[in-house]
Amino acid sequence: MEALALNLLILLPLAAAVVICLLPERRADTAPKLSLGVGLVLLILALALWLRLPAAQHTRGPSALVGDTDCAWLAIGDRARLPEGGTILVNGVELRYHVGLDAISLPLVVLTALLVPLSIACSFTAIRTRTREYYAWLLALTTGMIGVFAARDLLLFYVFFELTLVPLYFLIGIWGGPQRRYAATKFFLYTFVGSVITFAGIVYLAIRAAVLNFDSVISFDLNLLSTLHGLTSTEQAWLFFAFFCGFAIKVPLFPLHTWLPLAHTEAPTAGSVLLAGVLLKLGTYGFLRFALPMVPDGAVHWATFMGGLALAGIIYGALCCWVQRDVKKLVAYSSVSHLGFCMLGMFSILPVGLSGSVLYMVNHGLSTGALFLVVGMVYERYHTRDLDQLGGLARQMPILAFFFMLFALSSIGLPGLNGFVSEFTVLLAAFNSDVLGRWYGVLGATGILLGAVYMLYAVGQILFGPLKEPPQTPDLSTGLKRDLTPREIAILAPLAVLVVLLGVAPRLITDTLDPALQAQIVARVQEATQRADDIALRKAPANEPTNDKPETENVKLETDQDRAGTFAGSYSPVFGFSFAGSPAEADGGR
Amino acid sequence: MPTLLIAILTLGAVGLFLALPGGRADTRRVGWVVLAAAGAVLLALLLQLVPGADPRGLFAGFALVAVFAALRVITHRKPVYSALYFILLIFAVTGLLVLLEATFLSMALVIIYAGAILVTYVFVIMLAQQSRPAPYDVKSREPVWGCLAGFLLLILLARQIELFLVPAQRTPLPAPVAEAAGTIEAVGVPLLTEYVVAIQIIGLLLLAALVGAIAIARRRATPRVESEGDE
Amino acid sequence: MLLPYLLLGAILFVLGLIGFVTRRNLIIMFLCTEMMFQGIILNLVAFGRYPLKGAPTFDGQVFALFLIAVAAAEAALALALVVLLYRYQGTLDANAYRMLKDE
Amino acid sequence: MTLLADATTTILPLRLYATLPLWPLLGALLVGLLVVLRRKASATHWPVVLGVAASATLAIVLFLDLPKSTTNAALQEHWKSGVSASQRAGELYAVFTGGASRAPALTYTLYNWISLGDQSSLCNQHWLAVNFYFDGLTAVMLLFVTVVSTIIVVYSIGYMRDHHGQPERGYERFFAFLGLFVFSMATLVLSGNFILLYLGWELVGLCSYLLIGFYYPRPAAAAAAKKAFIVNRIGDFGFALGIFTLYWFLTAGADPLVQHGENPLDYATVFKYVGALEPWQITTVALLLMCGALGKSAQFPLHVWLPDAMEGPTPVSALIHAATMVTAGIYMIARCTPIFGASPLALNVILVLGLLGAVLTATMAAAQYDMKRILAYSTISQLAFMFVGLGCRVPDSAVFHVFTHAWFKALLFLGAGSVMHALSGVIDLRRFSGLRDVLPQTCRTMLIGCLALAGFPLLSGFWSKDELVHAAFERHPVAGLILLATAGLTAYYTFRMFFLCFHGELRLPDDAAQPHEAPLVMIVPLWLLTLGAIFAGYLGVTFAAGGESFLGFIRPHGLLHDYLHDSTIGTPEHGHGGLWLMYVSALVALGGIGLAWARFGQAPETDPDARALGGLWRLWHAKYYFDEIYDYAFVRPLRNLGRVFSATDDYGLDGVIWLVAAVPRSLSFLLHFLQRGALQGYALGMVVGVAVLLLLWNLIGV
Repeated sequence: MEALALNLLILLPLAAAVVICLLPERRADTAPKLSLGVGLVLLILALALWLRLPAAQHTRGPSALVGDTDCAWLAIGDRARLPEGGTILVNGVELRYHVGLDAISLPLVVLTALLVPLSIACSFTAIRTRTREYYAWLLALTTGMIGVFAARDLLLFYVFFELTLVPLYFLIGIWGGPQRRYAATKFFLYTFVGSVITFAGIVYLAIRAAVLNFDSVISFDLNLLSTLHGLTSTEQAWLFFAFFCGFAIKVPLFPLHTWLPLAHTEAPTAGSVLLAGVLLKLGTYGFLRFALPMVPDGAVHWATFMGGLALAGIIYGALCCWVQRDVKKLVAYSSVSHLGFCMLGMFSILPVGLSGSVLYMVNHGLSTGALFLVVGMVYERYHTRDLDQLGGLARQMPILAFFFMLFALSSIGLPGLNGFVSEFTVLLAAFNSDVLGRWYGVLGATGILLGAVYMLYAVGQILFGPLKEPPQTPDLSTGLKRDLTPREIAILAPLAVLVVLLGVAPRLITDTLDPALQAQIVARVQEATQRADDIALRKAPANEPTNDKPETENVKLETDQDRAGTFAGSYSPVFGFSFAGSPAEADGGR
Repeated sequence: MPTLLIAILTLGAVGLFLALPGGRADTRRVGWVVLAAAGAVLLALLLQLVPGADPRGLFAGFALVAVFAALRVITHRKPVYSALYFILLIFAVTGLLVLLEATFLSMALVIIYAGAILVTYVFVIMLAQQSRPAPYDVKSREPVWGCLAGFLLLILLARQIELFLVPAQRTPLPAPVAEAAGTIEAVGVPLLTEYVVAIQIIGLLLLAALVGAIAIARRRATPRVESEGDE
Repeated sequence: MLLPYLLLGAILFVLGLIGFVTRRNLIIMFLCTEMMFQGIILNLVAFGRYPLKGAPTFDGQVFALFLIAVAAAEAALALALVVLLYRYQGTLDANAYRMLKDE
Repeated sequence: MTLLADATTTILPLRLYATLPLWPLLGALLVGLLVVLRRKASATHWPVVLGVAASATLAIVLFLDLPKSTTNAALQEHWKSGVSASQRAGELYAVFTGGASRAPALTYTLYNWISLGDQSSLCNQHWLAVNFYFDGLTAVMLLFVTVVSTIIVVYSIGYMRDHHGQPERGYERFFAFLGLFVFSMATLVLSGNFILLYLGWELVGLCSYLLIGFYYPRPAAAAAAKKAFIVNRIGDFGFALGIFTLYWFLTAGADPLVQHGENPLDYATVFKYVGALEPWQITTVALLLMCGALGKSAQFPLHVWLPDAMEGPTPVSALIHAATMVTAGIYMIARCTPIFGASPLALNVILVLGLLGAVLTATMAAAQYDMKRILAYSTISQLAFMFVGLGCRVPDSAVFHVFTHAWFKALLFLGAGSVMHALSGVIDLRRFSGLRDVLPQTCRTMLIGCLALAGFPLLSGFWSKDELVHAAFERHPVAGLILLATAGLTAYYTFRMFFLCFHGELRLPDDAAQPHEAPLVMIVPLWLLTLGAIFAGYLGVTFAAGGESFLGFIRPHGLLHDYLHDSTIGTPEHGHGGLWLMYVSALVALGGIGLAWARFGQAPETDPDARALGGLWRLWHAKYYFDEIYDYAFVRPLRNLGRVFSATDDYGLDGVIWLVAAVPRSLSFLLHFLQRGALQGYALGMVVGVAVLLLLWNLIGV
């Protein structure tokens, strides 16, 4: 059942996207409702999986997977017949469709499943052209986002990771602001170039893993790669760099962030919400899930550098915020600052920092996503986001003012709201970290000061002061009211509730998260820290073949020399691709 | 041999250049003479290479017809004739396929190509028929570069084929194929077992092409309408 | 035995190529692509009949069959396009269709 | 009821007292609900009034119910004796860990809030909990916080209406924020660990922001609100670092001080282990924590926000910026006596900052015309007195002064509010005078408030201030003299304000329609506070006939000091030998009042001081140009840095990206000439390409 739910979670939006594309012209107005329905179904599914998590952890250990699905997807290479029938890959590359959610990815999936219906609902009045396409892209994006978090196979992760680019490219490029083409292209190229390098790193890592494990089949399995031993420290440093290229751009870390403000400014509200709420987390999640456990020595080696970049991002982003006139750009820069915190916590290499970092991802998704929603609602009415043209809206729109204030306060880490818990733990970790150290904590803490400065500047400009409205506004022609409509309140209310709830009860997440982090990541990186500490005494760690593949003949990998004379060589095709059907058949009795 | 081959092919290139539509009628005639000379020498060369007595003459004949038909297809100024020469080419190739003991395939070729595809072509040509030869049929486009590049490619291909067949030449002739060679059964069994997925895909492709062709042809062409920009 | 067929195939292929490049009539151009297919079909079947190693196989013929199918698909689409284009501008001159150019 | 009985627990369950902060919050939420249900505004104060009153009731009961924990006399000795700080710290540590000698403070844990790291391994299980801590300090703080708040909330019912009794716009919002504020302050005071303290700390900052910005359409109010929050955050920054440092020192290393199962930031844990830290560590922590206190208590150099905060409605000024919120800094330092007491350096810094602040702000107060601003500066000055007390190791006296100050300062603010209410919002002393006949009740209550502030004998301010001055003298004569002089100045400026307002001829601003005495709902709270201003001081003194006593019947050190004994552990006994000082300071106060009478008794229209003091007066009037200095020294540079960064982003970083992109772009520019749109041209190119590849293959001979 869990597996079914998870696969539905991944594939249902894609199917819905296709259906919406095929809707006839005269039924086009059902597209928003249909996609909202799908979004709500996703939310229910995600929550159901979330509820199953504690039980799963209880019975199957801290890194238990909910909705584990593992089947062969693509296998390229030589196959051998098994005596009992069926074939097995003995030499080549194996890509699996392996999905499952553990305590680290599940909060993010729930976050995604929450933000998707909200961003669908917020587009009802904002999107008036090419609606079917719009919702189809939005749902396709959803598949990508959930798939990324659910993937347990590195290549599958990469596929979903790239899959998120295309829908967002169109969402920005078609329904964006005046500079949308440029913004979309910049966003696409920027992130794509980085992730290509990451892809090279992934492939290298997988090949090396096969060699180190004496395995002739190249596998991208997450568990396999996360428990790999024997990579040299130079390799790890380079591999970390490869991961860095893709993920740091996505996060985005200072100085690679320049695509973000533009993309946010030009994107439609829903695009901004999902971009800030979920897509930026792909980068941080990538670091946490892959860079840390797969190349722990590399991560430790680069930790101070990463911490430095994170700090630079915190301060730089915050100061940039302060002088923005476009409120959306301001919130975008605040994301740069906030994700700096997230990275700072992660590279403190302390349990509390890692836990805070994941919490930060969720919290940032909630509060910044909500801020973008609020800004979008203001924009829909006033057709401007210029801080100098707006003012005193609190009197016009008290409900909006309430929500805006709440989310702004959450964003600047007011205790009692969600932002505080993660910010505090992250800074505490940075401060206490042996890898980073005091000054990282001190400088990072200036972020809480600067955060208040810019956020209150924005709040003050928009909500306070004498009333300022651009001429001929608010534009209520689309059926909006002066203050928020019930639909808009319904969009913001769940976020508001969560903002408070996670502020007073962060253990809703951390109780399951902490053991999972400990089992999967903390242990790995702390080993590496130890190694870095007694580098003089370092011995090559023992090779522990941890994969449980059946021991068929260990065929030597085909080398370049063997491939040299293919034209004159064997005529029979070496690579026959097979579309493997059922997992049992392809696994060959695993 | 290589120099000879290069010389022949260069000659062929010059001939073809002259024979392509565009020049005056007499230069085209000169071109044909040159082409014929080159073809003759090449044929002699090829025949030298074909061992055994029996298929030699047949091969030579079919090859000659094929090359001649091909040349006419690309040099003729009237599209209808080009299409008709193409049918000739098909028949020549069919003959060659029979020589290669691919009887089923040869029949399939005739039926599909000559029977279906070319008929379509002829229809379309009729549809776009103009009273006088169109200017674009009379004058060819960059014949120098085309011929040069094409024959350069041909020379290189020939050299490559030769290079890689040299060791193969020493091997004895392959055993004659089985009785059922080239029959429907011989081709059909692998087609429906080993290549079953591929054939499904091909079927899908054909279907898609069909749908696409209908979709394209149904569209009402509105001349020179700028695509809708939302900038 | 293989060589003459391969050479002949190459000649047909290249002639088709030259035709494609030099002739301006769209229909002739597509006809030339069909000619290139003929060269390749010949090539494939010859390889199947006289493999470099081992006994003759039918793989070449099967591939040729696929090729024919592809050619048919291509012809259908191409001719539909040609008809459309002819309706669009009243000419079959390839030089008249330069929409691929960067403005 | 156990009034300091020798019991180990309270009679009523702690669970009940732990709900104390929740009632006002509940009230605030109810107001929100009423707003959602679109009830009429005029009755929306009830939930908050009841909630705050419930809190106040609980606080009074708690004050009566709190058991007396056994105090270790040995500790007193350590503090009084002249042993070095580190030695003392070590012994303190021994005393704390010795266990039995000190009754454990009562703690009630609600739930575990934030996990600190690895919960799966057994050796390292730490939480940040939501727990409450009940001791004498808490009880005293809660007592005045909730009671004064209740009075002010009641007063607001009358104040937040216009002349026709119609509620002002935002009436509901105001009461909701007040409820939220009392909740925050009570949480701050009740919290049992530093994180919950920080929560209250920030939440009162938030409420202050919201309430100062209550009249948000006024740009000045919006700016003041922002300023208050941000200046507070500067202090909080230091405070947070202090907490981090504390956590680091307590948990760092292979063998951390904090043991398994102990929550590292609980007061109980911290105070247990703080003695084992190195002196430099304690000093670091103390100085960083002090930053927080500077911000929250508006002490020099972070005092700039408080005067601006007077943009809020007057009850807010009374509640937040006089009686309660600004006392949080004093409370925190008093609470952390085990930390601060072990760091002489930190104490000295506090002392010096306190002295500086007291003098600076008192002089500023003497040159203002805005009644509320005068009171605001006076608040800062009085808080600085308390800082001096904290720096002189008499936290109990500081808290005593906090206690008395709350009553009379709230009274003064509410009195000023009454004046404002009568004059339709005019508060500039130059525009009116002689109001004593128009506002008789206000005038009388204000007079008592002013006397209390000035340190008139037998009123509450006298007792507490005198203790502080005495402690300063004991510490160093210069400090004592400075404080004494400031006390005189306080009396002077207080009565300058009083005379300018109530004496002289009746003058009214043109736009004030019909000045009238406030309604009963405002007058009664004024009189209640007046009672407090008179009698609150007697909780801190003992009646003792004859002998060494002031005027023959009163001796310092009373019930309140007993209460604070355990929390501010190690405070020396005092009151002995300071009697002469009481007479001196009484004289000084009278002198200040007399001087004010001489110069302002007739409420002259032009300020005699301005002429007499010239440039110095202008400097005072301009608040020593602190705002301008800060603006030029910090705000503008930072904002310009932001501009530079933003420009860097647009041109620098993006420029680099642009340069990278320029390579393929220029290449493609060159290549685009090849793109002529002719299909056959492309095909030809392909042919040539394949040919070249083949040629290469041939030549290289792969």
